[in-house]
Amino acid sequence: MKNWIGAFSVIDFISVGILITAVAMNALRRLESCVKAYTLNSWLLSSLIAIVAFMMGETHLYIASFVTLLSKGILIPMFLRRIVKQIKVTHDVDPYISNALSLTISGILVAVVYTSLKEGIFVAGFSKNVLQISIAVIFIGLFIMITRKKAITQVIGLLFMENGLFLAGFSLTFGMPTVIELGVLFDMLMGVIILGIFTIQIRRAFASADLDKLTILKG
Amino acid sequence: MMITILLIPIVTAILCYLLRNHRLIGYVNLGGAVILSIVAVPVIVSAIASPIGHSGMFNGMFYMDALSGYIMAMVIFLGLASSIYSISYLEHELNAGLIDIKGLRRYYALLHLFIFTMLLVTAANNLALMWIAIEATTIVSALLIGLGFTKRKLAIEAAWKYIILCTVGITFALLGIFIAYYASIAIVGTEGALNWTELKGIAAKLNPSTMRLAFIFILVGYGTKAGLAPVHNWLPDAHSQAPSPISAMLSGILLNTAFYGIMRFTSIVEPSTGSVFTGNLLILFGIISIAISSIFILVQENYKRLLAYSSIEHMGIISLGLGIGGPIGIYGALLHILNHALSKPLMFFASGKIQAHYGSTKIENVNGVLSSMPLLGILTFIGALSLSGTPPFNIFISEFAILKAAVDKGMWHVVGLFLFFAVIVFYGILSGFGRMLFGRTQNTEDRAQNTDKESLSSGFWFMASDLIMVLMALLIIILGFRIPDFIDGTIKACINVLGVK
Amino acid sequence: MQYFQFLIIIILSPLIQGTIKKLKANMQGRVGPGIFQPYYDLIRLLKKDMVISNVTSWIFKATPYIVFTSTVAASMIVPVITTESPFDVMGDVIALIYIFALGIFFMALASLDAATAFGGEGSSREMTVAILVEPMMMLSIFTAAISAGSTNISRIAGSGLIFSPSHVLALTAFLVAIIAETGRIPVDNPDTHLELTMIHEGMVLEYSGRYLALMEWAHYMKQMLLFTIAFDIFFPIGIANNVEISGLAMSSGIYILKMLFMAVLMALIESTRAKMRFFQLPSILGGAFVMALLSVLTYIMMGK
Amino acid sequence: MDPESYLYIGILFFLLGAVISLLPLPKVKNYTYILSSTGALSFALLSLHLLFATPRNLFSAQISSLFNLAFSGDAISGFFVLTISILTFAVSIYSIGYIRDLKNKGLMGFLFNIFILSMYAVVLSGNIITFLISWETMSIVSYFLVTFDREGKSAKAGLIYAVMTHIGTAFIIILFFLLYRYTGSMNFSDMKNLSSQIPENLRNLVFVFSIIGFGTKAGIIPLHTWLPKAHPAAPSNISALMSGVMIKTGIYGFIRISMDVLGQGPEWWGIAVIVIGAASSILGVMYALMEHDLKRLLAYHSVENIGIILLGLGASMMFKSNGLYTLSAIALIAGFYHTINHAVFKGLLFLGAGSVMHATHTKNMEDMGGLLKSMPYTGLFFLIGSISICALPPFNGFVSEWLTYQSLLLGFKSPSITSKIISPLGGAALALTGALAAACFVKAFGISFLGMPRNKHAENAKESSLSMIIGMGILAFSCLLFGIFPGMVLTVLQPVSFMLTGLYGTPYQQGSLLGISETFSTISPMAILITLIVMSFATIIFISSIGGKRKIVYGDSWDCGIPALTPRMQYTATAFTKPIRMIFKRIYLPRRELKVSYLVKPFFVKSIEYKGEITPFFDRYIYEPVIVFIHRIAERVKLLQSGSLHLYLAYILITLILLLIFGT
Repeated sequence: MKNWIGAFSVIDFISVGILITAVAMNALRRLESCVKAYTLNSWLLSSLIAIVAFMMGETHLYIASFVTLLSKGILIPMFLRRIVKQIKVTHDVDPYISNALSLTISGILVAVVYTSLKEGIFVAGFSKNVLQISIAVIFIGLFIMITRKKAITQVIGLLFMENGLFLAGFSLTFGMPTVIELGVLFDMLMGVIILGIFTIQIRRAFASADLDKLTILKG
Repeated sequence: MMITILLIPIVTAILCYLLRNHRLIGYVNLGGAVILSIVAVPVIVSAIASPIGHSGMFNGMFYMDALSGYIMAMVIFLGLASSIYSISYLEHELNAGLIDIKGLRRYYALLHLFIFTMLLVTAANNLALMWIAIEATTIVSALLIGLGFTKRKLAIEAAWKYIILCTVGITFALLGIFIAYYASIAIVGTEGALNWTELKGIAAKLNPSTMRLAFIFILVGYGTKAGLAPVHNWLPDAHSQAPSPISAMLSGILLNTAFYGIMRFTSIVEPSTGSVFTGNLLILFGIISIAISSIFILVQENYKRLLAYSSIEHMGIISLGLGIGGPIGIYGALLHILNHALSKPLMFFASGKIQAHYGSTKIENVNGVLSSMPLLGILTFIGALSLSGTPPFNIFISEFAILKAAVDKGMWHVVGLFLFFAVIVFYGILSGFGRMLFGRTQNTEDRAQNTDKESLSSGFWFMASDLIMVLMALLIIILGFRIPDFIDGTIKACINVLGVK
Repeated sequence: MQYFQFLIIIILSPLIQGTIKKLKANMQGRVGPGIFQPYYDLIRLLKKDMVISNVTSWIFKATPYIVFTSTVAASMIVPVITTESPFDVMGDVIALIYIFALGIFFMALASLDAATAFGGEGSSREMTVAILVEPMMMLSIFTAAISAGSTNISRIAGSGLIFSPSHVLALTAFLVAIIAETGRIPVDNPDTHLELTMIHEGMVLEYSGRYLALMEWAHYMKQMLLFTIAFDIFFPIGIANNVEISGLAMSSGIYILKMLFMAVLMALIESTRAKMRFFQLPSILGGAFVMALLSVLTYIMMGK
Repeated sequence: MDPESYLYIGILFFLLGAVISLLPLPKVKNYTYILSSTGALSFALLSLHLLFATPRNLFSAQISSLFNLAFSGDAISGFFVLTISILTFAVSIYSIGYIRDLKNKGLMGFLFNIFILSMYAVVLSGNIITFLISWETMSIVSYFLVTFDREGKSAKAGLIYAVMTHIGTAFIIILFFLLYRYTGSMNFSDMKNLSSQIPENLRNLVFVFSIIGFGTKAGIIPLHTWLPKAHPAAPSNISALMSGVMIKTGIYGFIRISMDVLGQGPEWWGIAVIVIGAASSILGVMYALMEHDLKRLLAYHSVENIGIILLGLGASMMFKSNGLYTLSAIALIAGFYHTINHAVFKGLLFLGAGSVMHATHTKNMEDMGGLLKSMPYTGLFFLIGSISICALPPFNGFVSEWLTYQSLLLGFKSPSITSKIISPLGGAALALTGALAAACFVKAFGISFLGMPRNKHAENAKESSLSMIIGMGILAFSCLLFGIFPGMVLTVLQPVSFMLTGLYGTPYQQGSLLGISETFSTISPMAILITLIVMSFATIIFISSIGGKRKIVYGDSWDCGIPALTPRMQYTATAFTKPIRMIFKRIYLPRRELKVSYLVKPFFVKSIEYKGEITPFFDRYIYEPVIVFIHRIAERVKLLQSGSLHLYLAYILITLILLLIFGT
C-alpha cells in the first residue's frame, strides 16, 4: 500500500507540474518559449502515463506513453518550430489581457474547477486532484486561446487543452481501448497539421500572423 | 454490408483525386453517390426494422438501429443531391475561373470523404469512435471551406474559426465521454463500456452526478458543432463561405450528425439524472439559439448568412423538441431534423444559383429573382416559407408537434417565447428574401454578359440540379400535408430506440 | 283621410316657407313678399325652359326626382294630423333619417356633376354639416325612441307627451339639427348668393326651370317635415290617434298652430342671429351633439 | 346528392382551374375562371346543406400518427361558405375580362383558385391544425397575390401584411393551445362541449387573444395597418375577394372561438367588442375620407364595415351574457347580415375600382373625373355599391345597419347599467360613421365619375368588357335583392341564429316587412323603392301637366364670366375633404408645407409648391417606434458576433463555467 501512496504522490507531483507549465504559458511572450513550455508539458504527461502503466502493469499504457512522447513530445514541437520559422514571427506581444490579470484569472479558473467538482462524484481513480488539475489545464488552455492574438499561440493553447484532456482520460479511466486512443491521437495530429497549414496561409493572405485581422466576417 | 457502405465513399474519393479529366471526375462522383445509395437502402431499411450490429474485424464497433438509419438515410440522400448539384455548380466555377482542375479534384475527394465521415458517425457503436468521426468531419469540412471559392481571405478566416471553435468544443465533448466512460466502467468494466449497446442496458445504474457533469461537457461540446447558441459562432461564417453544395451539407446534415450525438447521449444520461435536468438544459440552449438567431436573421444583409442563422434557429427548435421530450416532443424533433434537412439544402442550392447569377451574396445586390429566374424564385420562396415555419409546408408540422408537446407539459413560457421569436424570424426571412425575389432586375443584363450564361442556365446537369431542387420542394409541400407511413414508422422506431415512453 | 295626410306636407310646405319669409321681413322692418310667393315661384319655374350644363350626366337629371320623391316618401311615414298612419310600417325614424340622407347624397353628387367650384364647395360643405348633424339628430331621436319603447314614429307620437330633463336636452339638440338641415342662419344663409357663404344655394346653382322647382319644393317639404317630426316626437299633444272627422279637425287646428309657432321661432332666430363662420359651426353643432348625448345618458341613468 | 359530393365537385373544379391555368394554353387560360364560378356554385349548394341540416364531418385524413386533417361544417360555416360562394361566382366572371391584359395569367389563375379553396378550407376546418394550415395557406397565397406585380412597393405592402397576419396567427396558436390544454381535444366541436372546463380567467385570455389574433386578419383598429396597404396593392379582382370575404374569415374565427366554442361569456366581452367595433368604424371611415387613392379608400372602408359587424356581434354577446336571448338573436343577425352585405357591396366597389383603373391606369381620383359618361355601366354599378355602403335605402346596407341600430337601441332593456350606456353610444358611433361614409362616397363617386375628365386617360376611358360588366352586375343586383327582400337573407341567417342563441324567427318577416317585435318597428325597403318609383312617375305627370312641354338648352356651366371652365378648376378630392380635415384636426393631425419661390419678392411669384398630408397616427406612433426599437436592439445584439475569434472562445468558456457552477 505504501508503494501505492508513494506512487499517488508522484502522480500528484507531476500533475501539479503540468498545471504549472500551463499557467506559466500565460506569462510567456516568446514563441520559442511557448513551444518549450508545451514540450515540457507533454513530457510530464508522458511520464505520468508511464508511471500509471508501471503501477497497473498494463502494456497498452506503455504504448500510450510512448506514442504520447513521440507525437506530443517530439513531432508536434518540431512541427511547431518549423511553422514559427516559416511565419517569421518570434514574439506574441500585446495580448488582450495583461500578464498579472491573466495569471489571476487562471487562478480563479482553477478555483472554480475545484469548487464545482464536488466531493463524491469520483470514487475510483487514483486522485481527485488529478482530475481537477486536468480540467483546470483544459480551461487554462482555452483561456490562453482567448487572450493570445497569434494564430500559432492559439494552436499551442489548443494543444495544452488536449494534454489536459489526456491527463483527465488517464487519471479517470487508465486509458481507453488502444484503437480508440490511437484514433483520437491521429485525429488530433491531423487537426494540428491542418491548423499549421492554415497558420501559414493566414500569414500569407493577411500579411500578418495576428488573428485580430480575422474579423471581416461578422454580423 | 456496413463496411461496404463506408468503403464506397472512400474509394470514390480516391478515384476523384487520382483522375484528371473534370467531366470524368464528375461522373465518378455521381456514380459513387448513386452506388452508395443503392447499397445503403436495404441496409437502412433492415436497420430501421431491427438493429443490426457488426461482427468480424471491427467487432462491436459498428451498430445501426432505426435512429442511425434515419440519420444515415439523410446523409446519403443529401450526399446524392449535392453530388448532382456539384457537377453543374463546379462547371460554372471552373468556367468562371474561380477554381482550377486541382481544386476540382480536391473538392470531389473531400466531398466524398466528408460523406464518409458522416456515415461513420451514424454507424459507430462506440461513443469514442463516434467522437473520432465527428472530429474528422470538422477537419474534412474545414478543408472544403478553406478551398475558397469566393474570396481567399474570407475562406481562410471562416475555416480557421470553424476548425478552432469546433475542435475546442469537441475537446470538451471528449472530456465528457471520458467522464461517462468512467461512470460506465464502474459498472460494466472496461470491455465495451463505451458502446451504445452496453450503455443502453445499464443507463439507469450510472452515477447521476457523474453523468450530469458528463452531459454538460458533451452538450457544450457537441452543441458547438451542432450550432447551438451561444457557442454557435463558427456557423454563419463557415456556411456563408463554403461552396453552396457544401453549405447545404453542413447545414442540412452535419449539424444533425452532431446533434445525433447529443440525442444518443441524452437517452443514456436521462435514466440516471432524470429528464428534468437534461430537458432544462436542452430547452435553455434551444431558446437561446432561437432568440439569438432570430435577431440576427432580422437585420441580416447577406443571404447565405441569413440561412446560416436560420440553421441555428432550427437546431434550437430541435433541441427544444428533445428537451421537452415525451413521445410527441421527440417525434417533433426527429421530424424537424428531416424537414430541416430538406428545406435548408434546397435554400442553399438555390442561393448557389443566385450567387452564380448575380455575383454577390449581399441581399441588396440581388433583385427580381422571380422575374429573371422564375423557377428558382418559386423554389426559393417555397424554401423560405418552409423555413419560417409557415403552413402548408413541412416545418410547420414538426414545430406544431413540438409546441403541442410543450403545451402538454404546461410549458407556456416555451410556447410564448417560441412564437415570439418565430414571428421575428418570419419577418426577417420574408423581408430578406422578399427584397431579393421581388422588384426589377436592373443589373441582370450586364452581369449576364460577364458570367457565362451558356454554362449557367443550360446543359443537362443544370437541369438535373433544378430537378433535384424541384423534387425537394415537392417533398416539402407533401410533408406539409401528409407524413408517409414509412417515415412515421421510422420516427416511431427511433423514439423506441431513444427509450422514450 | 289618413291615406292622404302626407299631401298636407306637399301642399302646405311652400306656405310655411312664405310665412317664415314674411315674418322675417316684418321683424326686420320690411314689408316682404306675400306668404304665397313660394307658390308663384314654383309655378313660374315649372313653366320655364331649362339650361343644363353640357358636362353633366344623368345623375344631374335624376337628382331632382330622387330628392323630391325621397322627401315625399319620408312624409308618408310621418304622422301629420293622426297617428293612424297607414304607411308608417314602411320605415321608422331611423329609416326616415336615412331617406333624408338619400336625398342629400344625390344632391351633393349632382352639385359635383357640373364641374364648377361652387357646386363642389356646396357639396363639400353640405356633407360636412351632415356629418355633424346626423349623429346628433339620431341621438336625440334615440332618447324619444327609448322612452317610447319604439322607433316607429307613430308609436312615439301616440305614446303621448313625456316631459323630462332628457327630453328638453334632446329637443334643443333637435332644433339645432333642424336649423342646420334646413339651411338657416346661423348655419347657412338661405337668401344669399354670395359664393363664400352659401351651402344649399351652391348646390342648386346649376339648376333651372322645373328641376329647380323640384329641388326648392323638396327643400320646403323637408323643412315642414322636420317641424312635424319635432312635434311628433317631442310634443305630440293634440295629434289625433284615430281617424274620426272631429278628432282630425281638432288635430289639424293644433297642427297649424304648431307650424305657426315654428315659423315664428325660425323667423326670430334668423332675425336675431348672424351667420356664423363655417369653421365655427363645429362649436355649435358639437355642443348640440353633446347635448343629445347627454340626453340619452340622462334618460338611461335617471330613467326619465 | 349528399353534401360531400358537392364538396368534392367544388374542390375538383377549383383544382382543375388551378392546374389548367398553369398549363401552357394561352387561349384557355382566360376561361379557367368559368371553372371557378362553377365550383362556387357547387360550394353554394353545399352551404345550403350545411345551413339547413345538422352539423356533419365532411372529410378527414391523417397527416401523421399525431394529427389529422379534418373538415366539418355547421350552420356558421355554411353561412360563410355561402358568402364566399356568392362573391366568388361574381368575381370569377369578372376576372375573365379583367385578367386579359395581365402578365403571368397562368400564375394568377393558379393562385386565384387556391386562394378561394383556402378560404373555404378555413371556414370548414374541423380542428385546430387544419384551421392553422388553411389559415396560413390563405395568408400566404394572398401574400403572393398582393405582391403579384412584383414591384418593390407591393412587396413592402405584402411584407407588412404577411408579418401582421403572422403575429395574429401566433396569438391564434396560443389560444388554440389554451383550449386544447383545458379541453383535451383539438376538434372545435369537442372543445365546444367541454369548454366549461376552462377556468374563468383563461376563458378571458382566450377571448382577448381571439380578438387580437382574428382581429388582425379582420382589420380592426389598431391592428388594421396592413389592410390599406395590402388590399390596394393586389389586382382588383383579388382586392374584392380579400376585402369582401378574406377579412371575414377573421370574423368567422372570432365567432367560432368566442361565440361558439366559448359560448356565453361575461358582459365585458360584448362591451369590449362594441368599443372596438365603434372605434374601428369611426376611425376607419375617417381615414377613408382622407384617401384619394380609390382602392385605399375602399380598403379603409373595410375597416369601417368590420367595425359595424363587430357592433352587431358585440351587442349580441352583451345581450347573451345578460340573458336577453331574443335581443341577442337580433344583434347577431344584424352582424351576420352586414357580413354578407359587406361582401357583396365591397366586392362590387373593388371590382368597379378595378374597371376604373383598367380604363384610366391610375388609382388616384384626382386624375379621374367624368367617367360616368364614358363608362356608364361601371358608373351605375359603382353608384349602387356606394349607395349600399352608405346604408341608404332601399339597398342592402340599409337593412343591416338598421338592424344594428335597433339592436343597439334595445340595449336600454338590458339590466346592466354599463350595457345601457354603451349601446346608445355605439348607436351614436354608427350614426357618425354613416354620415362620414356618405360624405366619403359623395367624394369617391363625385370626383371620379362626375364632372370633367381631369386628364387624357380619364378622357379616353373605355367601358370594360362584357364579362366584367356582368360580374359587377351580379353583385349590384344582389345589393338590391338583399335590400328589398330581407326575408330571403333572414331565411339563411335563422339557422345560424338558432345555433348560437337557440332562437328562431327574430327579427320577424312579414311580406316585404322586416320587423322587430320588441320595438314594434318595421321597415320595408321594397315599399320605399315602390314609393320612390311611383312618386317619380306621379311627379313627372304632375310637372308636365302644370308646366307643359318645355325645352332643354345645353350650355356651359356657370363660369362667372371667365371664358371656359377647365378641369383644373373643379373641386378636387383634397378640397372636398378640407372642412372635415379642419374640423377633426385633432384626429388627423394634418401637416402642410407651402413653398413659394419668387422672382421678385414679394410681388412676383414664380411657383408655389404645396404639400399636405395627414399623420398616419397608428403607423407613426405605434408601429414605427416598435420597429425602430426592435431594430435598435438587434443592432446591439449584433455586436455578439463581432468577428473576433477570441470572443467566441470566451463564450464557450463562460458557458461552461456557468453550467458547471449552476448546472451541477
